[in-house]
Order: sequence, then C-alpha cells, then structure tokens
Amino acid sequence: MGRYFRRKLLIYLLTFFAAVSINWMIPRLMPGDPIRALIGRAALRAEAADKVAEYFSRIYGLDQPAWRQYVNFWTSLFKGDLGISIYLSPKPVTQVIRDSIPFDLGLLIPAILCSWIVGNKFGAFAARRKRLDGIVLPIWYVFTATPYMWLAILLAYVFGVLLGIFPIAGAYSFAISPSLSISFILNYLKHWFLPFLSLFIVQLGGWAIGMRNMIIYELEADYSRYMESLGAPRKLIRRYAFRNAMLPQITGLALQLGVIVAGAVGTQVVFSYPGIGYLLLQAVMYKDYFLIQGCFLFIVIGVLIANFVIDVIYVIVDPRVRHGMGGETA
Amino acid sequence: TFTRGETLYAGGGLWGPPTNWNPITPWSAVTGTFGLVYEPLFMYDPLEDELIPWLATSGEWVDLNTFVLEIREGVKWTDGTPLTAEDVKFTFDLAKTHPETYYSSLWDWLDRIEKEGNTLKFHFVEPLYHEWHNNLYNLPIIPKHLWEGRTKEAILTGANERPVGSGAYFAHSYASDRMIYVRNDDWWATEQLDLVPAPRRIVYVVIFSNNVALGMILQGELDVSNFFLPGVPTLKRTYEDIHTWFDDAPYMLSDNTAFLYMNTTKKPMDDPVFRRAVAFAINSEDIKTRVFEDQVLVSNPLGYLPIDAWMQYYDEDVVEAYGFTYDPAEAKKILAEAGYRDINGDGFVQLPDGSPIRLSIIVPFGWTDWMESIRIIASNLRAVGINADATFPDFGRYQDELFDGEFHMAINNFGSNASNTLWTFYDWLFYELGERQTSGNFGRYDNPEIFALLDQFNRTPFDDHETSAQIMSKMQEIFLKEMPAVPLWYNGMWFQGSTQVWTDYPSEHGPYHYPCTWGGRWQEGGLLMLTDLKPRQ
Amino acid sequence: MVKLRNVTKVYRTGAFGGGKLKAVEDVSLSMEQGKVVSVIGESGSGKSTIGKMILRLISITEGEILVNDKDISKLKGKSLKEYYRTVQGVFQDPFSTYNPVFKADRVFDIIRAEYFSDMKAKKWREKVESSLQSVGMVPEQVLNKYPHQLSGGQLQRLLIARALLMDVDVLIADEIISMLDASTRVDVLNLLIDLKDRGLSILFITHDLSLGYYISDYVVILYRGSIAEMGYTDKVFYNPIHPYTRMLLTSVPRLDQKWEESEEELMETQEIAADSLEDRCKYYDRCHFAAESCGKPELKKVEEGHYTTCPRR
Amino acid sequence: MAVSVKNLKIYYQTLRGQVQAVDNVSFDIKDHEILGMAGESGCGKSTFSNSLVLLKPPMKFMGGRVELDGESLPLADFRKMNEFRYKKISLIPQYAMNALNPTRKIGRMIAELLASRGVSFSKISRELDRRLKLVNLNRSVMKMYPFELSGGMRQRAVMVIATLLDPSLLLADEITSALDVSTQKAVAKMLVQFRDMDLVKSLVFVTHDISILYQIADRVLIMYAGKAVEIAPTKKITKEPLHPYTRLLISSLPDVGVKYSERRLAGIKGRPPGLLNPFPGCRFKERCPVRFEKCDKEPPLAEVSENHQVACWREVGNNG
Amino acid sequence: MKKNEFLYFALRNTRMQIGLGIVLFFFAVMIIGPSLTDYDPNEYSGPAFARPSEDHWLGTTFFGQDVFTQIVYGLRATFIVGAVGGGLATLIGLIVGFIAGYKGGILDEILNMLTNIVTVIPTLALLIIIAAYLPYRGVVSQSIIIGCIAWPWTARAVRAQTFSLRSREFVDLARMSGMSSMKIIVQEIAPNMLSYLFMALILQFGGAILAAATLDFIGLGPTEGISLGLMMQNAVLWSAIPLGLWWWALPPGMIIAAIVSALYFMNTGLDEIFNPKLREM
Ligand SMILES: Nc1ncnc2c1ncn2[C@@H]1O[C@H](COP(=O)(O)OP(=O)(O)OP(=O)(O)O)[C@@H](O)[C@H]1O
Ligand SMILES: Nc1ncnc2c1ncn2[C@@H]1O[C@H](COP(=O)(O)OP(=O)(O)OP(=O)(O)O)[C@@H](O)[C@H]1O
Ligand SMILES: [Mg+2]
Ligand SMILES: [Mg+2]
Repeated sequence: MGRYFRRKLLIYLLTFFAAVSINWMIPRLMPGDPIRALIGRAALRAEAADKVAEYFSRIYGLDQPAWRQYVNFWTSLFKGDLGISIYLSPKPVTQVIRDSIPFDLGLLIPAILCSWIVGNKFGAFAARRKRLDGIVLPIWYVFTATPYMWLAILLAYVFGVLLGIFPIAGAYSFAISPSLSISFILNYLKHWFLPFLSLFIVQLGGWAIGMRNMIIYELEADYSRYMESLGAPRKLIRRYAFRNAMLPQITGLALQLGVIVAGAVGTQVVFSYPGIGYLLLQAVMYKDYFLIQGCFLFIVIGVLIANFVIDVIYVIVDPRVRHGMGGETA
Repeated sequence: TFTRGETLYAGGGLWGPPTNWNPITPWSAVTGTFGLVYEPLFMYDPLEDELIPWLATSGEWVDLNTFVLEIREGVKWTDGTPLTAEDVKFTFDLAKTHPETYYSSLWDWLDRIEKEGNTLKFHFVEPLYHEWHNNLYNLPIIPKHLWEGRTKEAILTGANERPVGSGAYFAHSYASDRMIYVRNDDWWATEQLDLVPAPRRIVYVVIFSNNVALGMILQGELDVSNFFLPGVPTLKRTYEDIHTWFDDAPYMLSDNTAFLYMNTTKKPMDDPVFRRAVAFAINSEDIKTRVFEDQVLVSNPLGYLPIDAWMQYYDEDVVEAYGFTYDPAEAKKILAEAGYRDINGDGFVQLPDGSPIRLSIIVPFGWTDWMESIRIIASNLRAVGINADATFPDFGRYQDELFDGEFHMAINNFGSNASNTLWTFYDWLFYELGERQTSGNFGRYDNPEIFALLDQFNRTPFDDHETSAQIMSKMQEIFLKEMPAVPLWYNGMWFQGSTQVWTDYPSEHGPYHYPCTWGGRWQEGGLLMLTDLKPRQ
Repeated sequence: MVKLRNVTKVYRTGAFGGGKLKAVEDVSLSMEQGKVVSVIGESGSGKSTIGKMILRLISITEGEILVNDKDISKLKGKSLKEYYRTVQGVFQDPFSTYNPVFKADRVFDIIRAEYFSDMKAKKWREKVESSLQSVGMVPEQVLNKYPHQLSGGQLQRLLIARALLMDVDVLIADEIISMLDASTRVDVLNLLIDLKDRGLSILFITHDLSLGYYISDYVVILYRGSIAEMGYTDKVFYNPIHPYTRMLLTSVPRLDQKWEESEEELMETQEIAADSLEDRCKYYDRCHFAAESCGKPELKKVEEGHYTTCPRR
Repeated sequence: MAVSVKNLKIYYQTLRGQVQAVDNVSFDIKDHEILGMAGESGCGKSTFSNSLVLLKPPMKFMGGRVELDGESLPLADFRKMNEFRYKKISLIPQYAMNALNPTRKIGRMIAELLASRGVSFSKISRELDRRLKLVNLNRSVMKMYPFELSGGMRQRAVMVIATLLDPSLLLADEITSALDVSTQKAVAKMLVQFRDMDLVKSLVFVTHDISILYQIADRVLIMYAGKAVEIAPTKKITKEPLHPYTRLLISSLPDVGVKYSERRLAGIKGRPPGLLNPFPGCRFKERCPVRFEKCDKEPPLAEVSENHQVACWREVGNNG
Repeated sequence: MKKNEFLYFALRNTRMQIGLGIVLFFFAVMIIGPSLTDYDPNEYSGPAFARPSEDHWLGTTFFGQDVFTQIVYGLRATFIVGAVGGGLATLIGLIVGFIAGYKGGILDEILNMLTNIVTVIPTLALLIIIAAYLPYRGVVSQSIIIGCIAWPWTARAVRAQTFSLRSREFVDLARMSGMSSMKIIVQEIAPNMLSYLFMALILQFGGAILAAATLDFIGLGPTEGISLGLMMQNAVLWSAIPLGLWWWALPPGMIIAAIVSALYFMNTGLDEIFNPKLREM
C-alpha cells in the first residue's frame, strides 16, 4: 500500500511538473507579443505605444531572460500567485478564474452528469432491444456525430430567434441584477437551458454507445449465462451487467470531469455565455501567458485528480482490481 | 428588472469581461470609461469638423508658443468635489512625473503649465500644433484629489474599480458579460448646456459573435450595435426596425481607410513603378459590392476619409495628375514598360532580371471580410500577371510579420481613423523607421523628404491653412508617385440601431452625431447621441 | 543439465502491488540427461512457476538456476536466444498456445525466421516434415490449418515438433496433457517417452499422479511452493512418507478400487494464509498427524534417492 | 422414473449448416440415481446439459421429449422453462469457475437470486449454512467476492447455490476436470453426499474421466459424436465394456502403478468426426478396429442384457 | 477461410452496410465531384446568395461561390483529416499502448505520464505554434496536430488489452522462439486485437473529423483551401442562418454528421462481426 502510494505520488508529481512546464513554455513559443496585442486595442499614437509597451513588459517581467521568467513562475506559484492577466489587465488570474469558473461548472457539471446518467441508462436499455437499438439509438449517434457548434447555432436560432422561447445570450437577462430571488433563478435557468441542452444532446450518444457495447459484452459473459440458467429474471441479470459495464464508463466520466476547467468554448461562443472557455481561447489569441498558465494549471490538476480518483474508484468499486495480480515479465 | 423604456442596450465595443476602468490605460479600459465617466476638454464632431467646448470653455493660441485654456466652472466630480483647473493641470503633470504614461511625449515639446484661477497657460518649447489639437479631445481629465495619493503602479496599471469622473454616467456595476452605467442626474451639462442623456441606464453587453448580435437586434434586445454585421442591407428590406445612418448604400459612415501595405524592402515592391502597377490592378469596387454589400465606399486615391478635416487638403490637381483608378490594362502596361515581363511563359511576369515573382498577401485569419477582400485582390493581381496568393496567418504571426518586415503585402488600418488632423493619418502611414515597425509604416517606406514634410506640417499653426495645404500637396504628390501603400476602401462606422424601444438615432437626416460607442471614442458623438434619443411612443 | 539451487519466487499481488505471494520457496532439484522428472502438486503449488523460471519467462527472486553450468538469469539478447535453442517448453492449453488468428504452422515459421533464416526453403521443408514424422504426424494432415481445425493432441504434438526443430536438450512440459482426452493424451505421453529415449531431459509438470508415475524416472511432490517429498519414482510411490503424498495417492480415482476402500481420509480445512504458517510445516493445517512439535521442516534423506520434509517415519 | 429423455435432438445453427451436437439421444434416469455421462471432448455432453436449462440460439431444439417427474419439459419455450429452472432442474456448469458475478459478494448474489425466484433468503439461510458446512466451506465465503476463492472453493460455492432449492435433477458438467486429485475427490464425494441426503433426486455427472465415474456413478452413459453409444451400470461398463469405443477408452487410462516400461498404453487412432453433416452410419466406424459392412447403417441403441444398452452392430448382431 | 468469414459477416451486417454505404457515397462524391463542377471552390462563380438552381446545384454563398463545389473540395479535407488525424492518433495510441501494456513496470508509468501530459496540452495553443513554424496552416498539419493530441484514449484502451494478452501462452511461446519484444507486439499481439484496432480507428476517424470541424469553427482551421468546417464557420460568420441561406449553412454540418454517424453505426455493427457470440442466425 505505502509503496504503491509513494510511487504514485512521485509519478503524479513528475507529471504535474512536466505538464505545467510544458504549458508554461507553449504560449511563449507562439508568435506575437502579448503586450503589443494588448495595447494594440487602443489606436495609440506610435511613440506612446512604444513607451507603454516597454513599461508593461517590465511590469509583467517579460523583459527578463526566459529562465528567470521560469524561475519566477515557480516561485510565485508556490506563493499561490498566478500573476496578473494581460488580456484582462489588471485582474489577477486567480480572480479571473474564480469569477468565470462558476458558469462553466454550472453548465458542464449538470450537462456531463445528466448525459452520463441518461446515456448510460439509455444505452443499457437499448442493448438487446432490437427496436430501440436499431432505430432510436441511431438518432443519438447522429447528434453525437454532429459538429457541436453547428448544432448549437441551429438550436439557438430555432428556439431563440425563430420561436423566441429561449434567450440567446448571457447567463441571465441583461435587464436584471443577480439576486437570490425566485425570478432571478428562473431567469438564470431560462438562459442556462439551451446551452445545457446542446451539451446534453451532443454528449448523450457517446455514453449510450459505450454503454450499449459494454452491456452486450457483459450479457454474453458466463456469469450472465449462469444466472439465466438459474432462471433469474432479465431485470436482475441486466442489473448485474449494468453494474459491471459501468466501470469503464466511470473512467470516462472522471476524465471528462477532469478537463472541465477547460470550459466549453463552443457553447460560450454560440450563446455568448460567460465562462472560462472563451476567455482561454481569447487568452491564447492574445498570448496572455499568465491566464493561459493559470488555466492550464487547473486543467492539469483536474486531470491528475481525475486519474487519481479513477485509481481509487476502481479499487473501491471493482473488487477484482482491489485484489488483482500485478503482472510481470522478465 | 430594469425598466425597458429607460434602458439602452449597446454592444460592439466590449469583447471581454470588464476588468479595468482606468482612463490612463485606454487599451484595457471598458468602453465608456472615457466619455461616459471621464470627460475630455473638448468634444470633437468629425461630421462638422468642430471642437466642442466641454470641460474647457475655450482654448486659443495667445502667441505662437502659448496656448490658453479656460476651464469650465460649476463642474463637479461625482463625489461632489468641484472640478478645477488644478485637476486639468494634474492630468497633464501626471505624464511628466510618470514618463511611462501614454501621453507623456507631450512633455518633449511642452515646457510648463501656468495656472491662473480657472485659466491654464501652456508654454511650449516647440509647439507641435496638429498633435496638440488632436490631444485636446483625446485626454481624459482625472480628479487630482483621488489620484495624487496613488502609487505609480496604481496609476499606470491599476484597475480603478469605482471610477469617479465628471461625466454623464456612473460606472454602476458589472458582470462578466455586461457593464452597467447609470445616469448621473447631477451632471453639469444638464444645467449648463441643457443636455439630458435619455437612457437612465446603459447596459453594455459582451457578445462574442455576429450571430448573437444580429439575433438580439432582430429581437429588439440590442438597441445600439457597433458590430460589422453582414446582411444588414438585406435585412433592412424586411425588418423595418433596423436603423442605419444612410437609408441606402452605403448605410454606414466611413471611419477609417483600409490600406494595402507593400513591403518596400523586398523586391519587387521596392520599385515605385511596380507599386503603382499594383494600385491600378486592384478592383476595390468589386470588394465593396461582394464583400461588404455596398456597406462601404471605395477610397479616393489618397485614402482621405470623406470628412472636412481631411478633405480640405485634398488637392484635386495632384490627384488628377498622379492618381490611379482601377485599370488592369494600364497596370499591365506599366509593368511591361518597367521591364516586368513573362519570360518563362508561366503566365506571370518576372523581374527584369528574370527571377520569378511570388507574392503573398496577408490578413489575420478569422477577419473574414478582409480575408475575402484579399482573395479578390490576389485574383486581380494575377489577372495582370503578378503571381500573388492570399494567405491567412494567425493574428500573432500577422503582427510579427508586419512589425518585423517579413511580409510581402498586407492590409492594415490601425491608424487611419477619423481625426481632426491629417497628421494622425500620415504619422501612421509614414512613421519613422526603427528596428521594428510596431506603430505604422509597416512597409518601411524610407523617404526623408516625406518625413520632413510631415514634421513641417505638424509645426504649422493649426489655422495656417495655406501653408498646410502646400505641404499636403507635396506629400500627396510624393505619395501618389511612390505609392508606398494603396488605399482601398473605407471601413464603416458600423452602426445599427433598433427602433423597437428608442428612436431618433443619428442619421443622414439628423440628428448629426457620430454614432460611435467604441472605447475611447464616445466623445466623437456617441455621448451626444444619447441626448438625442427618445423612447418610442 | 538443469540445476535449481534454492530457488524462490515471490509475486507481487494486489492492486497496490503491496501483497507478496511466495509461489515457490527454496526449491532445489536437478534434472539429468535422458530422464523425465515429474513435478506433481495441486493447483497453485507453484509448478508452472518453476517451469516458467527455467524458461526465463519470469524472473527468479532468489537462488539460481544453472543450465549446463551457466546461470540463466544472466542471459540476455543473443545468448538468451541461443539458450532457447536448447531449452524449450510446451504448455497446458494447446488452444491458447497458438495465436488464434494465424495458421498453426506459423510456430514453425517463427523458428525459421529467428534461427534458420538462411536455410533454403526446400531444406527447411524437409526438416519440418521429418520433425513432424518423428512426432508421428502426417505433414499434409496438419500443415496449413488453423488451430481450431486441429485436435488438442495434434496441437500439442505440433508444439513438440516445433521444439525438435532446434537442438533441444531440455523440454519443459507443463500439464501438456491435462486438457486432452483420455484417448489422445496417451499418444502424447508415449511421444514424450520416445523423446526421452532419444536423450532429452523432460520436466513433466502435472497434477495427475497416475500420469506422473506412468512416465517419470524421478518425482517431485510440491506443496505450497515447497518440496514435500522427492525421489525416484518407485521409491516415492511405493514408500510414500509425507502425509500429503499419501493423501494424494489415495485420492487418485482408480478403476479397480473405490475411494471408500482406501485408508486415509482427506482433510479439508479453510485455506489459511501462508504467512500464518511461517514457521510451521506448510501442511500443518491439513495434516492428520500435526503435532505441536511440527516446526519448520527441512528436506531430509530417507533412503538413497528419496527425500522428504516430514520427519514422521 | 425421474427423468426420461426420448429422441432428444439439439443442433447448433451455424452459417455452414447445423451441428448435430445431440442427435437422437434417449435414456432414463431413475430416482436417487447418479448417471455418469462420459465421452471425448466435443461429443455433446455440455450441449445436452445446457439444453435442459437454457436453450437459446444458436442452440436449436430439433425434436424429442424430456420428461421430469412425469411432466414434459417445454424446452424450446424460454419463458415457460423458467418455472423449472433452478427449482426443478439445476446446473453446475462446466464454466463454474466463472459462473459468479465478479463484482458481487457471493452471499448478496444468492440473496438477490433467491428473491428474484420468490424465495426468502432468511428462510433458507439456515439450510444454506448447513450446506456450506457440507461442502466444507466457511460461512465467511458469503462475504467474499468470487475471485477471492480458489477454483475449488468457487466450484463448491456454485454447487451449493445450484442445489439450494433441492432440484429434482442436477446436472454437473465437468466439474472435476480442472481440479487436482485431492480436490477432485472431495468435490465428487460431496455430490454423492448430496444425493444420499436427498438434496437432489437425480444427478447427471458429466465428465470425460471414466475413473471418477467408477467412483461415484450408478450407471454410465457413453457418448460419442452426439450419440449415446452405451449405457450400463458402472461396474458393468468398466469391467465388461461392449462398445469398441468404450473399450478403447477404458484401456487408454493409465493407472497408478502402471509404468510405460511395464505396459505401454495405446490411444485411439483418429479423431471424432465433425458434427456438421456427419457421415451416415455408425459414427465411430472410421476409427473402429472391428468395423464391418453393416456399420454403414446407423446402429440402434439396443438392450443387450439387463440394464445394458449398446449401439453397435456387432453386439446387436450377437444377440439378434 | 477465416478471412472470408469475416468479410461475409461484414457485408451481411445491416449496420455495416448502411454505414459503409454512406461513407462510400461521400467518398465517391469527393472523387468524382470535381469533374461534375466547372468552378473553383473559392472562385466567385455566380451571383451572391443564389438559391439552388441548375447552374448552382446547392446555390451560392454570400459572395457567390458555388456551394456544391465547396462541399466537394471540402470533403477532401474532411477525409484527409479523418485518415491522417485518425490514423495518426490510432498509430501513436497503439505504439504507446502496446509498449506500456507489454513492457509494464516503470516504462508503463512513464508512458502513462506522457499520456496524462498530452491530455492536458492545449490543442489551440499548439495549433498556433505550429502555425508559426509552418508557413501556413494546411489540412495536413491540422490533421497531424489532431492526431498528436487525440491518441491518449486509444493508448489507454490498447494498454489494457495488451495487458491481458501478454500473459497468454502464445506470447510466451513467441518469446521462447527468440522473438524480440517489438516483433512479438507487432506479429503476435496486434493481430489479435485487429477488431479492436479497427474500431479504434473508426472512432478516431470520426473524432478527428469532429475535432477539425470544431477547430475550423473557432478560427483555427486551415488557412488555405476549403473544408466543411470552414464552410460552416463562414456560413455562421456571414449570418447565413438569419439571412435564410440554408443551402449554405446546413449541408456542411449535415454531411459531417452523416459521415461520422455512419462511422459510429459501423462501429456498433462491428461487434457483431467480431464477436461470434453475438451472431444470431
Ligand atoms: N503472474 C502472477 N502474479 C502473481 N501471482 C501469480 C502469478 N502467476 C501465478 N501466481 C500465483 O502463484 C502461485 C503458483 O502458481 P502456479 O501457476 O505456479 O501454480 P501451478 O502449480 O502451476 O497451478 P496450476 O495447476 O493451477 O497450473 C499461485 O498461487 C498463483 O496464484
Ligand atoms: N455455439 C456453438 N455453435 C456451433 N457449434 C457448437 C457450439 N457450441 C458447441 N458446438 C459444437 O457442438 C459439439 C458439442 O459440443 P459440447 O460443448 O456439447 O461438447 P462437450 O462434450 O461438452 O465437450 P467438452 O468435453 O470439450 O466440454 C462440438 O462439436 C462443438 O464444436
Ligand atoms: Mg500451472
Ligand atoms: Mg463440455
């Protein structure tokens, strides 16, 4: 046990270090100059622009040699300081993330969880029911196979513009200020629904397909056959198969939740919904090193946690793994 | 819930969550920071070419080296403190104490400021008249009593959340997708100029895509839009609630000129004859119709916007003599005469020494209107035998290529905005050469004569029209003969209003106000537009 | 030929790799040329583990294995490849020893590609055919077929033929007949006997005592990874000492004698974690004669060529 | 008479045709009897036992009749069969080692299974304890996952589960083949005990190992290539086998105390025929040392002496 | 005989037939399409936003480009992305998965680490960087990036499979035949996972197409040429939907959806082909 955890911990630390370093490096390899991109937004007179650019490079420490910047990065990281966003100057990166991530989480967690739950149920249900499998399930494949943004735009146009049932922009009406009232919550939900629906629809099929395949496999397993031989009702057999088929799906879920911090760029663009995803895209476009680093730091942590959770969940949920044999080749 | 009839929804000038209200960092500041909250000494009306006294009631040159500014009385900061000449002086002095301030180069030629009551006397070392006049409506005046105690960092990089200005609106609140301004009912101009902005509240929304903007306009959820929206002419035919400046083409006012920069350090763009041939080859008319559905105008050969401030110097004779029009035959002729011939028979001309020409035209990927435009330009060029391709690097790479002089040809308009002086325009077009060209003259056109002329122009008193005109004519001649960059079309002052809730938007039928809500430009008419609006009955 | 000296194998088990399982503990034995050594034991007693260690398929935790006086754990790359020229194995499940997607005779092709790549096709064919004939098969009947088209016996014989293509001295036969039918297994057994007569040493791993007896010169009775008793076949079978050996012998189903008639009763108890028997005889928990005095026993000589760990006489 | 099988035909439907895995097999099993069923791999033993509990594609019911305690089994009707499954007929499958859901504790699985069959777990709990003891399992296995048990233990657990509802007929398919001798013996003896204690009425013990049958079976049925070729009481069939196949099979068994140097065993030459469109006539004829012309016709399973039926023309001819 | 059986089942399976049919149809359109049209994909070949007509089968775009021609050429990009991106992702996934699964131990941990790192590498940023080093971003470079990013899940799956295969006895036999690890993986283990690999390839193929569409959409598509994703992006940027240019806005998305769902459909058909237990007569 101890050995295992020590080793895992070391590996995770190494991964963390490598991934964060790579993500530190990547934006710096991009062409273009973040400060120029920033002040380029105001049509400044030329000398002014030069002067300001120089000052801001200094402020952001971008005038220092790369290795120094790298050292600075790690030292401030240990102090919990992710720096100041350039693109959203002068907001600290931590605050940028803190302000926008709730929107992503509010959208993605329900979407992922709902699609996961419904998709799994549906996939399990469809397996072995020829009708459903042959006719209804394919409809979900089509949704899953549809380019997300395109689908979302159609949804927005049909339900938002044509039918006018749902608003097409923002996290809540531009005409209200947030409060804890029923009307605000309703309003929020109304804005939330289309983005949620689009994510839900698109992800559902993937889970369903995975579940269907797994269930079919499990229903063919010896233990299912034996249960059948003992006259166990289909319901019970299916329940067992479902549980066992669930394991790989849990991995998938954990991985999805791991990258949740990356946000949903597509949704945010299409529905003008606030969140980190679009900011991250903008940060990349504007070479906002600090925001990029910050976001990726969280993504890295998310993925690592997800992996860790998978490791642990497997041990908890799948007794086989808990006691399994470690293999060996000479 | 905000009462709809009192609220104006606007968009097009805010592309990310509001994070900054510091007028000293205009590139980051939320649109409206300057204009709605902080105010300039003068407003400027590009349509009438007129400086409108604002925080200053008057300003004039008492001699060639001294400019006197009368500061308005009875103006109050929104915290109740009166706004005085001291605040104005402080604003200028700030750039002296902190040379990193964006307008600090002023102090290279400004000597000192003398304050006498409400009068400020500016003594110059060597007055740069045109630059000074441009500054008069572009500097936000900030309150001394709130800023003098701040650290350098706070001033130059702070967010200035809760800005205290003198303007018509308070920065009320914000969220990641909106900025909300609320009317300052105590505004000095209401009393002194009888101006009342109609909307009690302005909600400036963050929208990432055209689609959403268009959808919101159609639904009447967006009142003022400064987006470039394709399809407006089509939609105007079916939706009567969409308002534009002109009822018909070009629908939009012109705001800046798109130029085709040519890298004069690379062959064959180092040859003025070749550059002129390019000018003749391009069919801007086609771009105007196809790409912009006639929402823009084709530029004149000088690239001057159709505004009085600039057109007063337009020398018809020079243009007549040296100008160009779309004429592929002429382009071919020019090329042939200069020795550019198709020697190897590939259908494209080669350099006189026989080496092949292969040029690329760049615009940033994703700038779709420009992307389509350079496709047309590339095919125009190929039609006259110049082998050119349209390519679309990312913005970062585009910028690098421009700054480092690696490109062949590129479209750019970063400094050609409407202003009260041609100096801003030429300063951008012929910006001095340095190691990297970050601020203009991307083609690295090197002509001491034209640099000297520009400087001379800047030093000519603002109202010495005659001298100025002479200088300009010379510049125009050189420009047309040398063609370092080709003016193509005017990008519009994109503006669509929705008349579902508000009416009396600015238009060709009046009221005449420049309908601009882009960051840093409310003082050109956007603010006054608000005072014209009326709730729809 | 083959010598095992105090060989121990420990597997790591459990999801965390923290568990340890001593599959083979302190086993020493040797095989001589032209002899069959049977390793007999119940499932999980470590028989296959020994075989695999000799075949260098798993590492040796402690102790050493010498083949022709060379320590095999030092073999690598070329020398390992050469090693396989002389030592080969055949496994329990003939069906899973063949890659199901290929034809069965691919096992020959691999040998050719690896060891005889410069041999002419015709010569190779002759070699294969003669090898097949020597295991009693008609080449036409078995070549060019998929594993599922052949019987288990045929497949096992093909594997032996494959081993014969090289100059094998040692053959590890790991339960090669337990999956076969009574009628087919006899053929394979007889084949092994022929090979032995030709000078091969064979390690015959089985849990079937009658087969072990039938074929071997020497038997090793393995219990929970340790040797319980070993010696020349007759000596062990006719004079079993260890209670475990005796219990095994009485359990063999025979056609001439019913179980009820045999003496010793089998004692079944919960399998106890091996650790708790750390300093006890491993058979302690099942032994009728277990006494407090049973400590950790050592392998002792009973008579010439017969050893056991049980001190009981 | 507990069970009677008449002309049972079970085929596998495959792409290339029908595999005649159980072809026209008839026999009886008496109350309180252990019937051994032996034969080479692939002769249809599992097919027979599986078909009595779970007949589903590609397995196909082609005809015949199986009566259990006088009731005819609706083999082909998946639903109706459910009344019989487990309660009347139960199976310990060949794959018993893998027959339990790997992710459920055994006790819980049993409880759920019983509940689904309308039997209360608590009522049967004491009986369960008793049976666990019978097969020498500790009650703690109920709290374990299948893979925590050794193969033999798993097999015994399945034995307990399969017999929990006291079925009239228990089918044990090759449950000893993969076990070592000591465990083999233990398991086999337990089955006998089950029968002796009347926990199951009749038992079919399927194996390819005749020596075990000799230990526990009352009668033995020898199958060859989908056919029953010989049925007789155990003693009889081991001491005086009549069918040439049975004879060869028995003679190829080694025994402790037999060494190659003393008596060299011989196998049976050749392979059993494919069951996909097998040739007509006696299916053993190709390998048979005593074949003659008549073997081209299919021999009936005929009673040659009391309680001894053989399907061989030689034997039938001898008598009639 | 075995192969024939496979083919037989493959061609007999309805799902496979439908899926393959759709994919082949679009493949054929891609091949013969260019000869059916006289236009260049980006050429202004007619009036702006013309409805479908005889001259322009699927109408024209906002600028007067022929939509049908764009689709025909766009399909090429789509198939290239699928083949190159999906193929590369499968290949890398295989290599990593095989090595990690076969070798195990520390190598496994390192590769696992690599897999995790790649999962968190930002595709967008990578695209931009690549764009900076290549003169311009083409379909192929886009595909390569997608391939380099999308492999982790294949690697994970292959690793697990290899793990279970490597303890099979035929692997031991191969080792006893002196085969090197590399050979064993390629010649012994891989062929046993063919069905699995085929499925992975199909899913990666579809995944790459969708990934490319998304990248095109947010402005990171190829900077040259045309692809279905770029068509969608253009249609959206130029407000094709509110302006009623359905013939421009809808087909690219529908075609991508059709191709990718056909691939998924094939995938679900595949398990019946590869898993004999599921073949019902
Ligand atoms: N790769 C492995 N990892 C961990 N434990 C293993 C491994 N292989 C075998 N074991 C364990 O080692 C012990 C001995 O196994 P081995 O296969 O040698 O037994 P065996 O005598 O050959 O049994 P069988 O008759 O079932 O083949 C068993 O308890 C087994 O569970
Ligand atoms: N699903 C199937 N499809 C087609 N043929 C099958 C199927 N299952 C079994 N068979 C064939 O049916 C015949 C009888 O098989 P069965 O499993 O009943 O044999 P068995 O006597 O139990 O053999 P073993 O001793 O190997 O268990 C064999 O020839 C086998 O190949
Ligand atoms: Mg073994
Ligand atoms: Mg069977």
